[in-house]
Parts: sequence; structure tokens; C-alpha cells
Amino acid sequence: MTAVFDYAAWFASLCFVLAMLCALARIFIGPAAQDRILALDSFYISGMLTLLMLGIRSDSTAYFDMALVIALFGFVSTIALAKFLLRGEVIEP
Amino acid sequence: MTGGELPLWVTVPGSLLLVAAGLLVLVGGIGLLRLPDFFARMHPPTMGASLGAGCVLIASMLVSAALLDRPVVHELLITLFVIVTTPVTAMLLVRAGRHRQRAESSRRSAQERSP
Amino acid sequence: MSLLLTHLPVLPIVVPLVTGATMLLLRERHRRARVTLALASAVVQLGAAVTLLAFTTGLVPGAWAEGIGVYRIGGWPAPFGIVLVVDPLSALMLVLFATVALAALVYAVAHWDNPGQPFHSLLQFLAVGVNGAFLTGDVFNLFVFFEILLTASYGLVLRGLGSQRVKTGLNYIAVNLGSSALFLMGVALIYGITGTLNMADITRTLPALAPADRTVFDAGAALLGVAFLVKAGSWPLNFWLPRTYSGAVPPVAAVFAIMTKVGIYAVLRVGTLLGEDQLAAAILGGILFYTGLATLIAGSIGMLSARYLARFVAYSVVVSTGLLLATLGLGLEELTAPVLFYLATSVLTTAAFFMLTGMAERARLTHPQPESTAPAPKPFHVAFGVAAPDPYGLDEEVGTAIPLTMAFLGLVFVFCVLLVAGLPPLPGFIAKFAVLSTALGTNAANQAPVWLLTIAVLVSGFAAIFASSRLGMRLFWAQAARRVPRLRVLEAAPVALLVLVTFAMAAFAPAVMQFLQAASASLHDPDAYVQAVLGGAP
Amino acid sequence: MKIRAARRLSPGLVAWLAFLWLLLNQTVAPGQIVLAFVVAASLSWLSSALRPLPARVRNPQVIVALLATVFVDVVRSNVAVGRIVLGLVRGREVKSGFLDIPLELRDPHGLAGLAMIVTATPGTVWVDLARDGSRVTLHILDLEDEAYWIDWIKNRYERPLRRIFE
Amino acid sequence: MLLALIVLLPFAGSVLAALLPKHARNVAAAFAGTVALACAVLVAIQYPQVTGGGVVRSYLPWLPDLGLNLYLRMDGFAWLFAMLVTLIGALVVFYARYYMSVKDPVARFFSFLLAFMGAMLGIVLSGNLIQLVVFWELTSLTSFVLIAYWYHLDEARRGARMALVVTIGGGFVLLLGVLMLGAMVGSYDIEVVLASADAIRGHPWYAPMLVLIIVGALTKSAQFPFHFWLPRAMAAPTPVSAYLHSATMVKAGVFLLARLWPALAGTELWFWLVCGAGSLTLLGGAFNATYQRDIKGVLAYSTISHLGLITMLLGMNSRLALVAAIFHMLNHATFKASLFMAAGIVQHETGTRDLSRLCGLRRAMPLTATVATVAAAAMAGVPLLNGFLSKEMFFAEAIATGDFTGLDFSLPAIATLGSVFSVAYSVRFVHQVFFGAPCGTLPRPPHEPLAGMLLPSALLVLACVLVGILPSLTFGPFLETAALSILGEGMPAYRLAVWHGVTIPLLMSFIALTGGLLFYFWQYRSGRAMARPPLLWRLESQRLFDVASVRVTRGAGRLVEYLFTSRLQPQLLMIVCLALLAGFFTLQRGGWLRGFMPLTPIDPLFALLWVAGGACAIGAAVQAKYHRLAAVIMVGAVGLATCLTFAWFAAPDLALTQLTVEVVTVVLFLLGLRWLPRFREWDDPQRKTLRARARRARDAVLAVAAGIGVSALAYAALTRPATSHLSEFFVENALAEGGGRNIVNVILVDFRGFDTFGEIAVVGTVAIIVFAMLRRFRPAPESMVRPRVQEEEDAAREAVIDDFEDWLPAGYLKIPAVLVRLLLPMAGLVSLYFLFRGHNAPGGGFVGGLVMATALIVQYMVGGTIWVESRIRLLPQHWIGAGLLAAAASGLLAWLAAEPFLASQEVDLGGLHLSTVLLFDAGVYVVVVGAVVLMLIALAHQSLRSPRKRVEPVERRASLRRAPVPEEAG
Amino acid sequence: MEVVYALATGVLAACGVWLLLRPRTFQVLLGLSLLSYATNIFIFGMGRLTLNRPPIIRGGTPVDPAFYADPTPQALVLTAIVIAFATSALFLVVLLALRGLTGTDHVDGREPGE
Ligand code: NA
Ligand code: NA
Repeated sequence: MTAVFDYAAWFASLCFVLAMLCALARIFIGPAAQDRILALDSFYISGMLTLLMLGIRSDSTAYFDMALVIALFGFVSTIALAKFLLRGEVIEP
Repeated sequence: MTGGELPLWVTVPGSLLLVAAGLLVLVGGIGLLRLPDFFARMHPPTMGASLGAGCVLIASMLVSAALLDRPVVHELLITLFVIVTTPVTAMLLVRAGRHRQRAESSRRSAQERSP
Repeated sequence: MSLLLTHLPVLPIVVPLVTGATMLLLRERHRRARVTLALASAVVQLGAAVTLLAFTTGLVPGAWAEGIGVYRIGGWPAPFGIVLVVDPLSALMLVLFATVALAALVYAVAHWDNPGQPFHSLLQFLAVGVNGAFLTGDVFNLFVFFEILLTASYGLVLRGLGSQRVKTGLNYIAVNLGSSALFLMGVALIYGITGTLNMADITRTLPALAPADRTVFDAGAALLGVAFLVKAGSWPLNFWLPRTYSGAVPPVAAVFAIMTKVGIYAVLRVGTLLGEDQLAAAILGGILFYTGLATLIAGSIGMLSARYLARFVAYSVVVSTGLLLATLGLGLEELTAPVLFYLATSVLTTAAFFMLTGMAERARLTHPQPESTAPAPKPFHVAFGVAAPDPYGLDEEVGTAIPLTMAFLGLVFVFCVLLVAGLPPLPGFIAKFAVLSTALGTNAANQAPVWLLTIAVLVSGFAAIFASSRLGMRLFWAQAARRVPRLRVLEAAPVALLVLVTFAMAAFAPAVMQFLQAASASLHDPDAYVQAVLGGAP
Repeated sequence: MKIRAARRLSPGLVAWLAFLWLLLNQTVAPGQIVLAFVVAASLSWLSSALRPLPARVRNPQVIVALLATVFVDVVRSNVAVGRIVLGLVRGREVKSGFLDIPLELRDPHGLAGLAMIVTATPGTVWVDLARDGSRVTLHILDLEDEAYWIDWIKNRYERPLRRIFE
Repeated sequence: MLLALIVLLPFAGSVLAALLPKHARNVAAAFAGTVALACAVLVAIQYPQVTGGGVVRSYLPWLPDLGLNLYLRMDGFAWLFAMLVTLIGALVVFYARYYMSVKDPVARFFSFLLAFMGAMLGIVLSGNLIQLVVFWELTSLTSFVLIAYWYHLDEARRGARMALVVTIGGGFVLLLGVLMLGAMVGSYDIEVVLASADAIRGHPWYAPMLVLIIVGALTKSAQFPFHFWLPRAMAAPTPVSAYLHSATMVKAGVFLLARLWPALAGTELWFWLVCGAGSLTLLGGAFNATYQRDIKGVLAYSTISHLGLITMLLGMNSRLALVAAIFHMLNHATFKASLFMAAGIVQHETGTRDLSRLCGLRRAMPLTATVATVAAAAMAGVPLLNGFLSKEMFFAEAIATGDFTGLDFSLPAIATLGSVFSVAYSVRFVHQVFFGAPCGTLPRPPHEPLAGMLLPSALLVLACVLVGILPSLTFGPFLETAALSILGEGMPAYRLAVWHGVTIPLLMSFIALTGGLLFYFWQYRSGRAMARPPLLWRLESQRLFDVASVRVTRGAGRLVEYLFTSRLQPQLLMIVCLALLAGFFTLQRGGWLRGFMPLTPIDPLFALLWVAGGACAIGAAVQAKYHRLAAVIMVGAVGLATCLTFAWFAAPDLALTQLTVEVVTVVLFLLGLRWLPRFREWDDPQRKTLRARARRARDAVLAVAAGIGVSALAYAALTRPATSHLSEFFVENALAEGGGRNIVNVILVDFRGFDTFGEIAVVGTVAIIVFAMLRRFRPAPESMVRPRVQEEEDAAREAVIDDFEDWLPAGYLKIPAVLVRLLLPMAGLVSLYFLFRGHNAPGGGFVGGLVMATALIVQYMVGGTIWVESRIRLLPQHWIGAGLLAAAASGLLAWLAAEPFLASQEVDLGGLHLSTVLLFDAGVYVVVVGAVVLMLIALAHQSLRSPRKRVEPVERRASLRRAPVPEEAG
Repeated sequence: MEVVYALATGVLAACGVWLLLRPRTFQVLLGLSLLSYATNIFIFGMGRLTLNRPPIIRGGTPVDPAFYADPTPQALVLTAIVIAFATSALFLVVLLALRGLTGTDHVDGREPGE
């Protein structure tokens, strides 16, 4: 039965990587900068999920720490980019 | 791959959850790619961030509960952090998108007025 | 006391680090405390270095077997932990650096340590890097110390902004970052093949490598070599050097006099430990020789082109690098001692010369003036708890003029030129003579490289005289130079001291040479090094 | 330009942080408990300068009900958006657009909660809050019926949030 | 020992003289004179020991391995020269006392003069060739400072530099020759060298060595083609010219040739080189001397010519000629020094040295005229004077040399012709200065000098006469001693006498005398000014030298633009190329690419991940110029791919670190982007040029090559079995000895904690540099304005004015601020969690510090700089210092337990495991927080420079006082 | 897997080198970033590729090294990451200063042709 679970996990990982590829394509296509930032954000979320999958598959807490960091700070680069786009500077006076 | 043998009450829902998560995230990715304009594209990735992530986290909790080797606190915190942070991202992004669209159109109209 | 003696090898690293860190906690207005700390640190470093040197010479009986001291950081046995290794060569380099650093520090206190700049702490961190690079017996740790010294040097180069300094600073940083990447790749390959990072351990592992593995290892060593050549300032990897050194303020440039020698040291250290293989030694030698020769020639042309003194001195650094590399490239063991003698005189001389430049050119105000920079807004100072910067870099002529200023400057200038050009009777001559005479006395004398080197060395000496006579006359004898700069004793003393040290080197040349012979013998006996570091370790 | 920031210790926050700390470290050793409270208290104390506005929850019991509502809505909207993305919505054109919704909720933490809910639900994005707080602009992927959306937000989310925070 | 005293005494005197008061003319002169005389006495008393081929030696081994020993050696020849140097030195000092003005800083002058004397004595007495070269260069240097004694005069400076360059250059050449000679013989000892004459002449290096040594000698003795510096050296004070540039220093070259004569001479090459150079110099010098306008110019060229004569003699490969050469060295020294002194008197008393202005001084200065006339006669070779004797010998040798070749005729012809000119310029000198009608307008009214000034010159003239009449009773024995010391057993028989009967040499002398007189008066009558030599006048050496000097400098400058280009790209290109070359040369052996390990199966997910990562990398490379934001996004994606790779291959610590660093890096880049110029593809005219395309193609090729190289090396390593006993040790001991389960962390804080120590030093250093730079940062003017987007956005709405006293931002950041501030304590908790448990699980001080720093930075992003900083004061630079000290303290604590630096010490407190390792990691944490916050915030602060529509805080407080928040003082 | 890994390293290195040779400071900055990724992955690869065996000890002593990924390169990469971050921050600030002082973002502080 564990094999079934492993296959499911592998399938999920595949989906996440494919989603990352979609995001990547959006990064390349654009057309606007905000599209790219959105795509990077989604890239980060997919990456976080991939890490979680690695954690489940390898039975190691280590990956959850990474996922935790992405959850906590994945948004920082996104809002920095968005703020740069919106206001021209990341930290305003 | 996993260290120990998993009981059925974990395998079945866990597998289903993972498959669901995978599909949700993938559909979200496709949506990001397919939808016609920026504001519409804002929506699908949320599928991954909300329910997709939730499914994975629940599956993860199930596994850890079964193996009793790992606290579930990570999953809780991850959920919390994702929920707290995504609105910030979305607000700034959509605002940036709106602003850029407005600036673009005003520039275009200015160009039309003075060719 | 015995506690300190046990931990002596680590002092040259820990003392400046603690000093530098403490300085960061001081407010800007505590200049006196900063200076006191810096001086104390420099004196302790010099003391430690000299004591270590005494240990390696066996003057202190029974201190270290074979004159090699090993300090195991963290108490972990080699090759697993990081070890500091003091052998005659590293002790010599430590003493050289400590001397130059102390001199530069005293000199800087007179004029150059503007409170708005982290000059003193950077100098301390530079000392951490340089001393660490001389002491460490671990290739990756060497990388770390290289990075420390480079980072501190970036800050010192950029001291005072000004578009010219920033331009050269950017060049300098970019080049060094590129070479650091090479360094890392080289270290990685060495680890990947030998599975160790300890230099002695690598040496021990080498003979057992399969030929194919050895090839990959050599590639790593070659990348490492290129990185070292960049640090050593070998042409064509040193385009940044003349502008960077001459653009830096004099005390900084004086300390930099030893920076290229760190690269040379690395070549020597790693080269002798790794290059026992004949073929590899031949390739290494060839590369070193020809790049060295090119460096020597390019540097000589540079000296001829120099339009002001600091630039001339900077090119003389290039020349000295060229001479060192080319001589080492000949691969003759007999040459090591003379080459080290040359290295020592060259470091001391260039340091003195750079400091002299600062004093001599003050009358002409030829060193680049800082450009006006917009002061930072007030919140900045509040946030970081610093004072608003006072107008920077103006050389206010304060202090009592020492009598006979021009005579002093002129005399020191002549000494420096003689040292740089290798003219008698100063040790510059002894050094060059020793190198050339030894080279011509060996069997290699019938081959072209020795002749090329000999001719290049003499021509470069001639170029030095040709150019420096022009510059010196313009500086000291031109009508414009009538204005006699006012010097402080604090500035003049270290310069005079450095020159006197070179005199002492000449006066005690036999003793110095004897020590250098011992250093050379130790250097060319990797087995002793390996034995000392690893002992009976697996 | 220095403001004496009012530093304070919020007991709730301290407890929550200490709890999290022990949970994260998987321990109840006495030393760790002391450490947990030291860490929690100092974090609360230090961060309070940057969090001048404390959150005050009046009706905690409503939170559970709200969470349940939101969970159901999230699942539903996930399906809905998935259908749109995959082109399974036949027979009508999916029209998206901005929508202004009048608000009575004023508490910043309540508004933040609303933002989290709206964002977590696919198909709606928080765009902007009017300066005076009187209305919020949302972007809605499937904007068939504006009144339906206004009603949905106000009834399902705003009301419970006002009960929690105001 | 006495020999050492002879050499050291002048040097010691030099130092003392320098310390005398600046203008103490009498004291300084008396002192210098005493030193010179003392030396002379010391030399003189050695005479008994050097007669009959005796040698006095003083030997002190110094660097025997290098063949460098202090070796002084006095034989007859050296004795003779030493006497010459010291006696003439004493006379010159005496003369200079009167010559130098009261205003001149004479202490320096006498100091230099004594130094020169010491150096010259050093050359003469050296028994070691290297030592000789040392003193040789010293004479060049002292000569330089003496020529430039009046350095305010342009011609003195220029002449001095030319002399320096030529003589020092010659010295270098000589050094090379001597080095070769030493290598050939195996010793620098002169006696060894002289004893190995045959070996030297048969050695394959003989020819190059000979050329080098001869060139060295010729430069010093101002021989063609290196003669040009001497006339320019006449800018020196006349005592210097008399001493250095006629009597002694210029003799050093011929001294050396004579010294090495037994070892080097006797070959065709020697003859052609030495005799050739000598004869050309003899002729050219004499010819030029005839046409000088300056008295000292005449004397300078005459010196050149006479030195040519000596060189010729040395080149003839004849023993008798050598004797003649030595004899002429002495004679020339006496009469030329005397003439220079006379010339100096003339200049001193009349204020000019211009021959065309001087005339008829015989009436005003009869004594001077007499002395000068006799000396000039000696120079011309008039019988009964010493010049005649040696010239006679020269003629005889010129005839005797050579077999029945063309030389048979040419050498005597050259000798005679040279003498004709020699007579001509001697006559001209005397006639134009002292004879004829007295002329009216001179700078000073001429009169006889003080007796003391004339005395040295008169003494020398007396010597000329005595030697001329009684040669064998005066110079005779000394000459014999000197010649014997060189020639030893092969000493030829000769007779010094005024009258040898009517011989061909006598006839030649007669021809020369009459020819010279006729030539001079023919020229004089023809009314020529005789101010510049016909044909050769354009060859003005100083001008040519100066032009050449400037050309060299400029040419070097142009070369340097290529050799040391200031452009960055070529430099980086060089590094890349050299790295590629280094790799290529070591790897070309082949057979290394594939190791023996079986490959692990490819995971398609990983491959896909890197399809994405690679695409992003390439995208970033392409977009980095015109679409910076896109490039930053792509680099961010690459960073994430890298992070996932670390995670994939079981490196959670790395992944964590990479992730946190990535976030901070993106923020950092964006903070920087604000200050960069907008750059559009279509604005760039250079983009489409052929050159630009070619450059891009070249770089692309290099980049691909580098990529292939890195790939290949990575592959080679990856396919080899891992054999690290280091790692085995770490794994086995991490828990048992290091007390941690996270092996990587144990390595970082314990096994290799020293690396980490260094690493935080780097981080801290960078931060303080960044901080220092940004304090003085000056943005470009066009970047100073607020970003355009802000203006547009604010214009679209009502102007946004945030009040930093508000609890929440009023605008669009209100809700984000609530959320982000909610995160702050939890982020802090997470950061401490990573710090505390890093020893047993992924994390550690670095990751923890970055998390904390990021949490703070986000507060800045939503709250704004002023808002945040009005509430907390971070003082990040203090954090860096404190962190470094904490790390150092954790290392130093080990000393208390008598263990090495950084050895970990532990203590357990109620389940709380405390270790110095934790203190160390805490140090890392604090440094990282401080450094990252410092750098990012310092950058953010730059925006405060922009002018801003912001109501002044004071006004606002008055109008909008809402909360009773008193302002903190200070 | 080794092939993919090696290629990834190579692509990053190539892009880094390409950008390093570009004329704009920001390009060079990104080049240095990419190059440091390449270097880090390269160093990491020297520990060989290991799946699912992070060097975090489970269970007690004694410990079998074969059961864990090589920790040494990981430690080295950590140090390298930190140093690369610090130096690129410095480079960024220097390039900003250059831009501020010279008005251009060309690496030589002047536009080509000036
Ligand atoms: Na949403
Ligand atoms: Na670390």
C-alpha cells in the first residue's frame, strides 16, 4: 500500500514541477512585469509544495523547515518587486 | 521511499489528497498560463496556495501522525504564514497592475493627441 | 605568560579581530581610544610575529621540532580540523606584515584616519586576513582569509570615494570576485579528488592518485594557480593594480605593498607542497616564469610611463611581482633564499616609498582630491548613531614641521629609488645580485630563461632610475616645489624606520641570509611539513 | 523625529509564542520552558514598538464558525475556478471585473481578516480599500451578478468579522 | 684594517660634514681637507709594502655563498690611483674653500665630495669585482648630486640626470658583465680572475662578457658613443669638474680596463673594441674641443679626447702601451685638474666662462695666466712638460702596434691628427682668455684671485714641470710600481726620458705642434667665431637626450594604455582566457572525463527543474541589459532552482541558507535598481554595430567554453567514488565529540569553526564598508527625483501624505502593514528557533540571523523608513561588533580550560544544554542581523535624499496632535 | 543524474561568464550572482550526489558514514554562499557609487566613445 502512496506523492511532485514550468513560461512570456512577478510568486509556492513533497517522501523534518521559510518569506521578494513596480522604490522614506 | 510501512487509513486519504493537490496546483499553473489578462491570471495560482497547499499539509499531517516521529506544528505554521502573507502579495501586485495599466492607457492617449 | 606562548600562533589572527570588533562598538568621537587600541594591537602583532620567528629559528631551544609549529584550532586533530602552521617562511611573512602595518598605522594617525571612515577597523580586519593567509594550513581556510583581506582591502581602496577611486575600486573588486570563483572551483576539485583540504594531507595523498584522477586534480591546481596569479598581480591579470595602488591613500598603499606578496606566498606554499611531480613542476615553472617575465617587462614599461610618483611606485610593485614570479618559475631551489631576501626588501621599500609619496607630493597636491559628495540626510545619522561627516580628506597642515624637511624627504626618496632600482649599497642591490648571481652560477645558466631574466631585471632597474630621476627632480627640484611641506614626526618616523630596517637587513645580510637558507630548506622539505602537521595521523 | 514607542507585554502574545516555541522544539524540559517564556516575552516586548496597534478579539467563539464557512467556500471556489481555467464553463462567456463593496467594518485587524479570506478564496482578489474605509474594491473572476457578490461578502464574512473585532 | 680605514674615513667624514652648519665654509673645508690629507697619509705609508709587486690585503668574509666578501686590496696600481684620488681631493677641497660662495650651503657640498672620495677609493681598492661595481655605482650617484649641486639651475638638473642615466646604465651593463665573468671563473675575486686569463679568453661567453664590461667602462670614461654626458656635467661647480670629471671619476673606466687588462686583453676583439672606441673618441673629442665657446666645454671635450687616447693605448694589446696609458692617466690628471681650477678662477673673477667675451686677462691676472699657460702647454704636449712624455710614448706605441696591415698607417695618423687638434684647442684656450687686448665689458672687473685659490693649481703645474723635466726622479718609481703590479713578470723594459734622440714620435710631436698652431691661427684669422663645431653642431646631446626621454615616457604611456588598460572587460576577459588555458593545458592529457562510478538514474523531475533553471539563467543573461527587472526575477528563479537542488540531494542547511539569502538578495538588487539609469534597447546606438556583434560572438564562445569546462569537470568528479576521510571523521564524531546531530552545523561551528569565524568577519567588514560608502554616496542628479511612477500614481489620487506618528499607514499599505506586523514576533520566534536548534537540525546562526533581518526589512517596506526609525533605534554596526566579540569570546573561553582557540566548552542547566558553540552561533546570528540590516537600510536611506512633498514634522505635530507622544530629546 | 547536474552547473557558469564580460555594471552584478550559483553547485557536487540521506544523525552512536551525504562540501558551500552574498552586496553599492559619481552605469565609468 505504501507503494500507492509513493506513486501519489510522485504524481503530486510531477504536477508541482509542471506548474513550476508553467510559471516559468509565464516569466518568459510576460508580457508585463507584473505578470512575471506573479509567476515568480507562483513559482515559489510550487517550490514550497515540492519541498513538502520531498519531506513527505524522505520522511525528514528538514524539508518542512525550508517550506516554513518559503511560507514566511516567499512573499518578501514578490512584494519587493511589486513595490518597485508600483512606487519605483522598495523602501520608501 | 518512506521509512516505515504506512497504515491504510493514511495511504488512501493521503494518496487522494496528494493527487488532488497535484491537480489543483497544475490547474492553477495552467490557468496562469492560459487566462487572457493579468487580473484574471491573478486567480488560478491561489488554488495552489490555498486548497492545494492545504491538501498537501493535511496529507503530511496524516503521515507524521502515522509515523509519530515529527510534530505537526510545521504544517500549522506553514498554513498560517501562507494565509497571512498571500493577501499582501496580491494587494500590491494587483495595485501595481492597475496602476501600470492606467499609466499605459494615459500615455497612449497622450500619444494619440499629439502624434 | 605560558598561556600566551602556547596560543601564540593564533594571536596574529585573534588580536586584530577582537580589536577591530571592539572598534565597531566605539562611537566616532572616541578617536583616541581607537588609535590606542590599534597601536596596541599592532605592537602585540609585531611582538607575536617576532617571537614566532624566534621559535622557528630555534633560538628558543626545544620550542618546536624542525622549526615548524602547529596549532590545532578547536583542538581537532589534523587533517580534520583547521591547523595553523608556523614555519620560517610564514613567520617571516608575519613579521614583514606586522612591521609594515605598524609603520603605516603610525603614519596614518598623523593625517589619514578620518573619523568618518572605518579606517582602523578595516586595517585590523586586513591584518586578520593577511596573517590568517600566512598561517593557515588548510586550502579552504586560505580562501576564507583571502576573502577577509580582500574585503578589507576593498574598503581601504574605496576610502574617500572620489570617482577615480570608485572606478578603480570597481575594477579591483570585479577582478577579485572573478578570481575568487576560480579559487573556489580549484579548491572544490582538489577536495573532490583527494577528499581532504589540509595542505599537508593533500601532499601526502598525491602520490597515490590514479593518473586520470591526477589530471583532474591538476586542473584544480591550475585554476587555483590562476587565482593566485591574480592576487599576486601577475600580468596580464593585473591591469587593475597600478591604478588601484596609486589611487589609494598612502598608508593604505603602504600596507598593500604586502598584498601581492600574499599571492606569491600562496604560490610558494601550495606550489612546493603540490609540485613534487616533475611534469607538473615543469608546467608550473614555465607558466610562472613567462608570466613573471611579462609582468617584469610590463611593469618596467609602466614605470617609464609614470607621470607621478605614486603611480611609479605602484608599477614598481608590478616589477617586483614579476621578478619574484619569474625567479620562482626557474624552479631552482638555490634561488629560494635570495628570492625571499628580495621579497622582504621589496615589501619594506615599497611601503616606505608609498608613505614618502604621500608626504612628498603634499606640497604639490598631486594626489587625487576627493570630490564633493552630498552629505547624507539627517535621519541617516540618527539611525546609525553617527556624526555628520566633516569635510573629508583635506590635508590640513597641522603639527610642527620637522627641521630639514626637504633634506629628509630627498634622502629617503633617494634611498627608496636605490632600493627599488636595486642599486648599491642598499639591500635592493644585494637582493637582485643574489638572485642573478645564484642563477648564473647554476647549471641553468646556459639556458635562455636565466639570461632573459637577468637582462630583464637589469633593464627594469635602469628603467626605474630613468623614470624616478625624472619624477624626483620634478618633485624636489622644480620651481613649483618651493613650498616646503610640513611634516609631523609621526609621519616621518615610520618611513625612516622602514628604511632603517632595510639598512639593517643589509648590515646583517649574512644572518638574514642564513635564516632564509633555513626557510628555503624547510620549504623544500615537504616531508618535514607533512610530518609536523599530521604527525602519526592516519 | 523620535517617538517614544510604547513598549508593552501582551500576555496573549507571550503565551502564544511560548506555546509555539515549546511545540517547535518538542520539549517540556524545565530549562526549555524558562527559555520559552524568556524568548516569548522579549519578542513581545521588542516587537511591540513596531506594533503600536494591538489586536483585540471580543468574540473568539465566532472564529470557529467563520473558519468553517471559509473552508467550504475555498473548496467550492477552487472547483469553480478550476472549471473556468479548464474551459469547462460552456454556454456563457466568463466575464471578470472590478467590484466596489460598501463596508461597515472598520477595525484594521478585521479588515485584515477579510483580506485574508478574500485572497484565500480563488476567484476573488482584494484590490483596494478606500481611504476612508467606506468601501473595498475586489477583482472577481466570474462577475456574473454584482449584487450576489456584495451580499455574499457582507453576509458571510463581514458580519462575523464585525462580531469578532468590534 | 688600514685599508678599510682609508675607505671608511671619507664616508664617516661625509656624514659628519653633513651635520655641520649649512654655511660653515671654513670649518667644513678644513674638515674635509683634513680627511683627504689623512687618507693621503694613510695611503702613502703603505708604499713600502706595495713596491716590487707587493699587495696589501684586507679580507672579511661576508656572504661567502654568494661570493660576496669585503675584500680590499692595494697593489702598486691601486696605490698610485689612491694617491691621485686623495691628493687631488685635498687640493680640490682647498680650492673649493675659495671657490664656493659664502651663500652656498657648503656643508652638503663637502659631504658629497667626501662621499665621492670614499666611493672612488672603494673602486680603486676593491679586490672583489662586485664590490667594485658597488662603489662604481656610488660614484655615479655622488657625481649626480654634485653636478646638480646648484639644482635651481635648469642645466644643472638636466645635465645631472643625463650623466646619471648614462653612468648608471653603464653600471648595470658592467654588473651584467661582471656577473658573467664571475660565473665563468667561479669567483668575483680579482686575483682569481686575473689568474684565469686563458680560461676566460677561451670561454664561450668571452665575447658577450667583454662587450658588456667594455661598454660599462666606456660609459664611465665618457668614450664614444657614450661621451655626450660629460660636457653637460660641466654645469657642476668647477671643483667638481676638476675632481670628478677630469682627474678621477672619469678615470674609473680606464682604471677598470687597465685593472682587468691581463685577463681580458690580448684578443682581436679587445683591440677592435677598445682601440676603436678610443681612437674615435680621441679624434672626435679633440675636434669638438676646438670649437667650444665655454671654457669648461673646451676642457670637457679635451678630457674626452685624452681619455680616448688612454683607451687607445689600453686597446693596443701592448705592455708598453699599458705603461704609457698609466703614465698618461697621471699626467692628464695633473694638468687637467690644474686647468679646470684656472678656468674656475677665471669664471670666479670675471663672472663668465664665455671664450668670445674673455680676452687679455694676462694683464689683470698675470699669475693665473702663467699657471694656465703652462698647464695648457702640458696638455698640448710641449716638451719639458709631463704631457709631452706620455704623448711621445703614445706616438711610439701607435707606430709599433699592428703588423703590416692598413693599421700600420692609420693609427699614427689618427694619433697625429688628434694631437693637432689638441694643440689647437690648447692654444685657443690660452690665447683667447689671456692674450690680446683687454676687453672692457665683463660682469666683474678681473683681478688676481686670493693666493689660496691659485695655490692648488700652481702646485699641480709645478708637478707638471717637475715631471716633465725629471720624469724618472718624480713619477718614475711610482709608475714602475704600478705597471709591475699589473704586468708582473712580463714587465717590459722602458726608459722615461725627455730626450730619446730624433725619432719618428718626436717628428710627430713637431708636426702636431706646428699643425695645431697653424690650424688655430688660420681659423682665428678667418674670423670664425669658433663657437660651435662644424658638421656636428646639430648633434646637441642634451636636446637629443631630452627629446628621447620625453619620447620614451610618452611611448611607454601609449603602451601602458594597452598593457594596463583601465577598461574592465579586457581584464575579466584575460582572467577567463587564462583560466580556460590553464584548464586546457592540464586536461589535454585526456582519459579523465568518466570515472568508474555507475551513473544514478535520471529523475525526470530533476531534469525538468533544471530545464526551468537553465532557461531562467539564459533568460537572465539575455535580459540583464534592457529588462533588469525581468532579469532579477529570473535570477530569483534560478536561485530557487539551486535551493531545490540542494534540498533534492540531501542538503537541507544549504537549501535553507540559499533560500533566505535569495530573498535578501532580491530586495538588495531592487534597492539598487532605483539608482540606475533607465536604459532602453532602442536608445542604444552601439548595439547593432559589427564590432558589438563580433564582441558578443567572442564572449559567447568563451562563455560556452567555460560552461563546457565546468560541466566536464563536475562530471568527472561526480563519476568518481568519494573518498573523504575528512567527512568520515566528521560523521563519526559529530555527535560523540561535537555534541550535535546536524553534522554540517557541527562542522561550521566546531570542526571548522574557524572558517565561519572568517566568514562573519567578511560579512561584518562588507557591511561597514557599505555603510561608510553610503554615508558619502551621491546619487546621479536624474536619480534624485522621485521615481516617475510615484509621481504618476500620486497625481492620479490625492497627494498621499503619511504621518509617521500614525499607527498605520493611511494609504494602500494599511492592511499589508497590519498583516506584516502580525508576522514580526512569529518571524522572530522562527529565527531564534533556527538559531537554538541549529546544532541538531537544519538551521543555525546564519539562517536565523537572515530570517530576523528579513522580518525587520519587511517592516521597513510596509512602514517606511521614517516610521520604523522613529520607533526603534537599531544601531546595526554595534551589533556587528558585538557579534564578532561574542564569537571571539566563545573561542577564547577555551583558553581558560587550557585548550586551543575555539575548542568547545559545555555546561548543562536543567535540560538546557549550553555550550560555547551556541555562543559562537549566537555571535554569527547577531553579526548577520546587524550586517544585513545595516546594508539594506543604509541603501534605503538614500531615498531620503529625494525632495519630497512632506509636511515638516514640527508643523504637523502642531496641527495634528492626536496622541500624547512626547518627543524624546536627542 | 550526474549528466543533468553537470549540465546545470555548466549552463549557470556559461551565463555567469557571459554576463561577467558585459559592459553594464548591473549585468556584471548578475553575472557574479550566476557564477556564484555555479560555483556553489559545483562545490556541492564534489560531495557526490546523495538522495534522502541528509547529514543529520538519527539514532545514537556509533554512526556509519555511509548512511549520510558528505557533509564537508555542504559546509564549504554554506561559507561560500555567505561570502558571495556579502561581496555582491558590496559590488552593488560600489556600482551605485560609480553611477552616482560618473553618471553612467558602464563598468568603466564612462560611455564607450567618450
Ligand atoms: Na483569491
Ligand atoms: Na555559517
